[in-house]
Amino acid sequence: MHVFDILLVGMLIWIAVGSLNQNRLFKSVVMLIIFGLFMAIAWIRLGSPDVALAEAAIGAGVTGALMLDAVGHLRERATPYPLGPEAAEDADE
Amino acid sequence: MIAWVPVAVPALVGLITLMLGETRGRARNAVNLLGAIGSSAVVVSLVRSAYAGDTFTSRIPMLPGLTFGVSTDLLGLLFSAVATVLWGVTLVYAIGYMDHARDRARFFGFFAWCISAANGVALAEDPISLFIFYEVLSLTTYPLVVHNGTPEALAAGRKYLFYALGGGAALLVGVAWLASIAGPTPFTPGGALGAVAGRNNELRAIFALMVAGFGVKAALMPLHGWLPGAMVAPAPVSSLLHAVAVVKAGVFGIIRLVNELYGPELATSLGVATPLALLAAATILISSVIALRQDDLKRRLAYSTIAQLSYITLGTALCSPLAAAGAVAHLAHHAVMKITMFFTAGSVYETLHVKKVSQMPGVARRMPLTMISFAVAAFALAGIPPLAGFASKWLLAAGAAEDGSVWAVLVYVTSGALAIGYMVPVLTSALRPGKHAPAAGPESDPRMLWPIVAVAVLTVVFGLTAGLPGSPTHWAITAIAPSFGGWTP
Amino acid sequence: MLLDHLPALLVAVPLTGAALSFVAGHRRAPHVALVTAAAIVALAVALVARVLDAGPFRYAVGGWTAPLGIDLVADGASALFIVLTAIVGMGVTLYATAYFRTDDETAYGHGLFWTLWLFMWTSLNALFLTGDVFNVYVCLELVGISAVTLVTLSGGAEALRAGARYLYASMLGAMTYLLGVALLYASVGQLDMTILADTLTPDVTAATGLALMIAALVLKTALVPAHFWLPAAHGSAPSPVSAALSSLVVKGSYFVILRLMLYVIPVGYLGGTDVALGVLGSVAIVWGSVQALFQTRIKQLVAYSTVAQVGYLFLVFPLARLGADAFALAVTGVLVHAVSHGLAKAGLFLASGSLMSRFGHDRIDDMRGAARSAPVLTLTVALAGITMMGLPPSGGFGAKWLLVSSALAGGAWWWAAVLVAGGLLAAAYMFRLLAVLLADGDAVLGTPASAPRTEWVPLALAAAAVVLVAAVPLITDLASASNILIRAGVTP
Amino acid sequence: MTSYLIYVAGGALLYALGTYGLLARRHLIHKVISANLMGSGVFLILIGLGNRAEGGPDPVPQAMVLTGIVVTVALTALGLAIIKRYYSATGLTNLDDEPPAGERP
Amino acid sequence: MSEHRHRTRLLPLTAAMLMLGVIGRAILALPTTGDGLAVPMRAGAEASGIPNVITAVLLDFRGYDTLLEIAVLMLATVAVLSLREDPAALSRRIAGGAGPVLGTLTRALAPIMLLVAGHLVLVGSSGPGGAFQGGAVLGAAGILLMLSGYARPAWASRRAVRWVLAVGLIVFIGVALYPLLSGGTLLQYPPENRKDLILLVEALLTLSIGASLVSLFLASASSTEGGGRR
Repeated sequence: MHVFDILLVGMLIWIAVGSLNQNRLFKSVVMLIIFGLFMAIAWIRLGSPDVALAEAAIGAGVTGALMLDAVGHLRERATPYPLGPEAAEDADE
Repeated sequence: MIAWVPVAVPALVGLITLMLGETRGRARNAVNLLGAIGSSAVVVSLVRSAYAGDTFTSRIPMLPGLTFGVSTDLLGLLFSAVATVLWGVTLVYAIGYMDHARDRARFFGFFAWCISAANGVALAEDPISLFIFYEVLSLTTYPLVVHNGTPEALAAGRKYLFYALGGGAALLVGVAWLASIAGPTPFTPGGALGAVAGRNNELRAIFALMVAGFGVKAALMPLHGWLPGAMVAPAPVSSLLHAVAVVKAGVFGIIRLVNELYGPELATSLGVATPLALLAAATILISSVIALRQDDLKRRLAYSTIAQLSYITLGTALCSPLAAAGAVAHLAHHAVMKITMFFTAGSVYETLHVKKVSQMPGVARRMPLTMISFAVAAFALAGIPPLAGFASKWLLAAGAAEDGSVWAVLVYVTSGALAIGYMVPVLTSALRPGKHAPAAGPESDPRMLWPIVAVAVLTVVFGLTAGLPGSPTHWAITAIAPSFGGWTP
Repeated sequence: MLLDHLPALLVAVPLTGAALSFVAGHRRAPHVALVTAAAIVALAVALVARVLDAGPFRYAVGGWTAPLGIDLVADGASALFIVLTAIVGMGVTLYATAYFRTDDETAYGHGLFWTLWLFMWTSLNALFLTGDVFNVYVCLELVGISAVTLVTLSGGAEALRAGARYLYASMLGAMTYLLGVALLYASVGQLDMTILADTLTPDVTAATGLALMIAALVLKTALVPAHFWLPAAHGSAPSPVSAALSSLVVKGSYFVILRLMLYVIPVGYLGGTDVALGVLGSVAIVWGSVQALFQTRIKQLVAYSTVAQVGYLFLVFPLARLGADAFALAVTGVLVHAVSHGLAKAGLFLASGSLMSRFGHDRIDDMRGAARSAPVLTLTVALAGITMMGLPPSGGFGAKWLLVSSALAGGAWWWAAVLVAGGLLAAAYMFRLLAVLLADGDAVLGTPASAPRTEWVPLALAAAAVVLVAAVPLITDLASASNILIRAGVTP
Repeated sequence: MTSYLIYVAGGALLYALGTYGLLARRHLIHKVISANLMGSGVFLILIGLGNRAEGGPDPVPQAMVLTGIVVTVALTALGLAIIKRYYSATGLTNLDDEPPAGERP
Repeated sequence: MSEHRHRTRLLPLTAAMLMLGVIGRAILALPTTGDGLAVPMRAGAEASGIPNVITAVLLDFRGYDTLLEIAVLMLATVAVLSLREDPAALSRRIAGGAGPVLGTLTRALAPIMLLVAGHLVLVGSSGPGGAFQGGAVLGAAGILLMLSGYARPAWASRRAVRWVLAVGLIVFIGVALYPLLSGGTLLQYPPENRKDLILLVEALLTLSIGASLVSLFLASASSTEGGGRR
C-alpha cells in the first residue's frame, strides 16, 4: 500500500511545483485547486475524513473561487514582471 | 518636605509660566519674581538652620534599592543660595533684555526649570539623585541654548547636547556601577565608601567616569568644546547658566565627588586626585592664553570662565582643607564676578550693538556705571584685594602652599597675571574715545542697569566681609571642615 | 464573582464590541468603541488589582483544565500588558474619533476602522492571557489580519504596498509558528505552557519546534534583521493605527517570546539563543537608530525608532542568565521599558499625525517653527523623546537603570554599554527632530477644528510615560507577581 | 505503520517549496499560492505525526488543522483583496517595482 | 540584471534547504509512536457522550479556539469589505449570469450540497462531520449559487446585511457567555444538557461558518465591469 501513498505524495509535490513554476496565473490557480482535491485524498488516507471534507470545501472550493476571482480581476496578466502603468493599461483591455 | 522647596518652587514657576502662554507678560513677570523672592527667603532660612546644625532630608522611593532625595547641608545650600538669589537678579535683567523678544513664555519657563534642576544638583543627597538632576539640567538648558532658532544656535545646541549627554552617559555608568558594588551611598563629609575601600581598580574607574561626566559641565579640557559655542544664547542665559547654574553644577559635582563621596583621603590614596589636579592646571593655563586672543567679548569671557572653573577643580583636587574651602568660596565669588561681566556684555550689545573688544572705544563714556561695574568684577577676577576674587584665591594659593604643591601656587599666580592680561584690554579699549557719545538720558534700560550694579556691589561686599560669619568664605570653610575631620583654620 | 471571570471578559467584551460596532454602522460605531474602551479600562484595572491582591490565577475555559482544555493565565506580566493596552487603546480611541471624522462614507475602509480596531484589541488581550501555544497561533492571526488591514486603511498605493509586505511577513511567521507547534506537540504531546515547562526534557524535536516558534515570533516582533516590513507598515498607516501598531502589536508577539524564553524553556535548552537574541537586539538598537537619524519623513523616523526600541526588549534574555539578582532586575526593567515605550511611542505617533495634518505634509525639514504655533505637540515630542532616550526623570530612565543595574550585577558591562550607547543614539535622532521644531520659522499652520481636543491625547500619553518613573514600584510588584519570577524563585 | 513518514516527508517538502516560492516568486498571487502550499505542508506534518498515536489518529492535530484551514482561507482572502486593490491603484502585481510617484495619500 | 535575479534566488533557495534540513532532522529524531493527548481526549469525549472526538475537541475542550476562529472569519470579511473601492458595485459581475454548463451543474449540485451539509451537522457528533465541515460545504454551495447567478444578493452596506454577517459571531459569544450566569466559566456547557447544547451550537455554527464563507467571497468578488481602476 505504500506505493499508493508514495504516488499520492509524489503527485502532490509535482502539482505544487507545477503551480509555482507556472507563469500563467490561471493555470497556477487551477493547479492549486487540483492540489486541494489531492490533499483531500491524502487526508482520507491519513484517517481524517473530517479534515478531508473541510479541505475539499474550503481548501479547494472557497480558496479556488477567491483565487479565480482575483485572477479575473488581474485579467490574467501572467507576465511576471509588468513594468508599470502601461502594463496596467493593457490589463484593462 | 521643606528641603524640596528650592527645587519645587522654580519647577512650579516654570510650569505656570509655560501654561500662561506668550501673551500674559505681566502675570508671567509677577509669578517669576514672586517665585524667586519666595524661594530665596526659604533658602536663607534653611541656611540659618544649617548654620545652627539643623539639616533637613527628604526622600522618595523610586526604584528598587534607589531613593531620590535631597538634603539641606551647608555645602549644598551655598550653591543653592547662589543659584536662587542670582535667579532673582537675573530675572529683573532678563525682563528688560527680552522686552521685545519672541517666545518669552518658553524662555522664562525653561529658565525657571533650569534653576530648579540646579538647586536639585546642589541639594541632592546621593550620587544617583545628583545624576538625575544633572541630566534634567542638561535637558532644560537645551531650549535656552537654541532659543534664537538660528542655524548657529541650533549648531551650538547640537554641540552642547553631544557633550552634555555624552557626559551624562559616563556619569550614569559610573553611578550605576557604584550602586551595584556599594549600594546606596549618601554624600558624607570625608567619604562614603568605607565599605568598599578595597576594590581600588573599580573605584578608580568609577572616579574617572564621574569626572568625565562632571567635567563636561565643569568645562574641564578637553571636554570644554561646547561652552564657547553656547554663548550664542541670549545674554541672561549666558550670564546665569554659563556663569552660575550649569557650569557650577559640574564643578559642584566634582566637589561632592572628591570631598563627600570618595573623601580627600581615599581620593589621595587611590592616586586619582593628582591627575585631576594636573588636568585642571593645564585647563587653567591653556584657556587663559586662549582668552587673551579673543576679540568677541562673550567668547573672551567664556574662556575666562573655563579657566576660573578649573581654579575650583584644582583647589578641590589638591585635597588640602584650605584649598578645598577656597574652591567652594570661589564657586560663589566667581558666580557674582562673572555674572556682572556677562550682564555687562549683554547690556552693551543690547544698547550699542557692540560685541567685540575692538569695537568698544567710547563705551565707557556712553555707559559709565555699567563699565565701572565691569571694572570692579574684572579686578576681582584678577585677584586684586580687597575684592571677592582675592579672598578665594588667597585660600586656594595658601592651600596649595600648605600642601607643598608649589607648582599649583605657580599656576594660580601665573593665571592671575593672565587674567589681568585678558581683562585690562577690555577696560582700556572701552576707555579710549570712540564713536559713542555720552548719553543724554539713562545709559541703558534701568531693568538691565541696576542688576549689574547690584551684583558688582555684591562682589565688593563678599570681598570685604570675607572673615565674617555668613560670608561665602566663612561659609565655605564651615562647610568643608567636616570633610577634613573637623579641621579649623 | 464577576472578578473570577476577568480573563474571559477581557476577551469577550471587546469581541462583542467589535461585532456590535460592525452592526451599528459607521456613524454610531465610534460610540460603541468608546463604551467598549471604557469597559476594558475598568476590567483591566480590576485585573491588576486582583493580581496584586491574590497573585496569578488560571481560568479554565469551558470548565476543562489543561491539558484537555485551554487555560487562560492572568499573572503580573499579562495584567501589566493588558493595562498598557487599555490605556493606549483608550487614547487611540479618543484620538481616532476626531481623526476618522469625515463626510466621505467610503473613506478609511468605509468607516470600518472601529470594527477592525476592536478586533485587534480583542486579539491583543487574548494573546496576553492565553496559556496555550496553539491558541497563541489563532490569536496571532487575529492580530495579524486586523493589523495588516488597518495599515491599508487609507487605500493609498504606499499603504497597500506596505500592507502586502506586512501580510507576507505575517503569513511566513504564522506558518513557521504552526510548524513549530507541530514539532513541539509531536515530541511532548502537550500544548499548555505550564505543563510544557514542567515536562520539557532535552530533545532535538522539541528544541527545533521551540526554536521555530521563537523565530516566527521574532519575525512578527520585527527584530533586526526581520524588521524589513515594519518601517513601511508603521510609517504609512493612519496615525492612530501607527500608534497602536508600534506601541502594542509588536509587544503582543514579544510577550509570547518572553513567556517562552523565560518561563517555558529551561536555561540552556536552546543553547546560545538567549545571547543571540541579545546580540540581535543590540544590532537593532544601533541599526534602527542610525536609520532613524537619516529619515526625512517624520513617521518613518518614528517607525525606525520602534525598530531600535524593540532591540532593548531582547536584551533581557542574555541578562536573565546572569544570576538571580540580574534576572529579577532584567525582567522588571524590560517590563518597565515595554510600558514606557508603549506610552511614549503612542504619544509620539499621534503627535506626528497631528503635526502632519497641521502642516499638510510629512517632511521633517519643512516643519521649522512648529514650537511656536504647536507648542503642545512640540512638548509631546520632547517628553516622548526624553523617555525614549532613557533620561531622567522618565519611565525610560527607570527601565534603563534597571537593565544597566542588571548587567552590572551580572558582571556583564558590555550590555550596559549597549544600553547607554542606545540612549545616546536615541538622543541623536530625537533631537534632530526637536531642533527643527524649535528652529526659527514662521510656519502658518492650519488648525483643524478638532485639533485642540485631540492634541491633549498624545501629550497625556507622553506625559504618562515620563511620570511612569513614579509607578516603577507598582510595576515591580506586578513583576514579582509574574509567573516568570515566581517560577524562577526570585524577587526584585 | 510507517506510511505516516511518507506524508510527513511530503509535508516538509511542501513547506520548503512554499518558503522558496514566498521568497522567490515576484507575482503577488504566486506568493499567496506559496503560502497556501506552506500551510498544506504544515498540516500534513501535523496530522502525519498525529498518526503515530495508537488506536487511531490523534484528534488534537486534526482539530488544529481544521482551525488552520479556516485561518488560511481568511489570510488568502485578505491577501487577494489587497492585491486587487494594489493593482487598481498602481497597475503593479509585485512589490519589487516602485509604485508610480504622486500616489501618496 | 541577471546577476541581481540570481542573487534574489539564492537566498530563498538557501532558506528552503535550511528549513528542509531542520525539519528533517527534527522528524527523524522522533520515536515512531507518540500518543499526544489522544488518550485523555478520547476518554473525555466518551464521558461527555460525544462519540466524534474531533467534534468534542473543537466545540467542547478547545471551544475557545473555535470562538476565536469564528472571529477570524468575521474579521477577514470585514477586512475584505474595508478594502473594496466601491461597495455599491459589489456582485454586479456575479449577478451577470452564468453559462449553461455552470447553471445546470449548480442546479444539480446545490440541493445535494445543502443536504450534505445538513447531514454532516447531524452526524457530526458521532461520525465524520460537524460544524466546520458542514459549514464549509454550505459555504461552497452558497458560493456556487452566487457564481451561477441564482442568488442575487441586494448588496449594500445596509444594516440588515451587516446583521447577517455578524450574527454568527454574536450568537456564539452569547452562547459562550451564557454559562457565566449560572456560575460556570466561559463556554462551559451545563453537564445535564451538554449534548443538546453542543448540537445547537453546532447548528448555529454551521450556518455561521457557511454565511461567513459566502460573505467572505461576496465581499471579495470583483466588480470588473466598469474596469477595476479608479
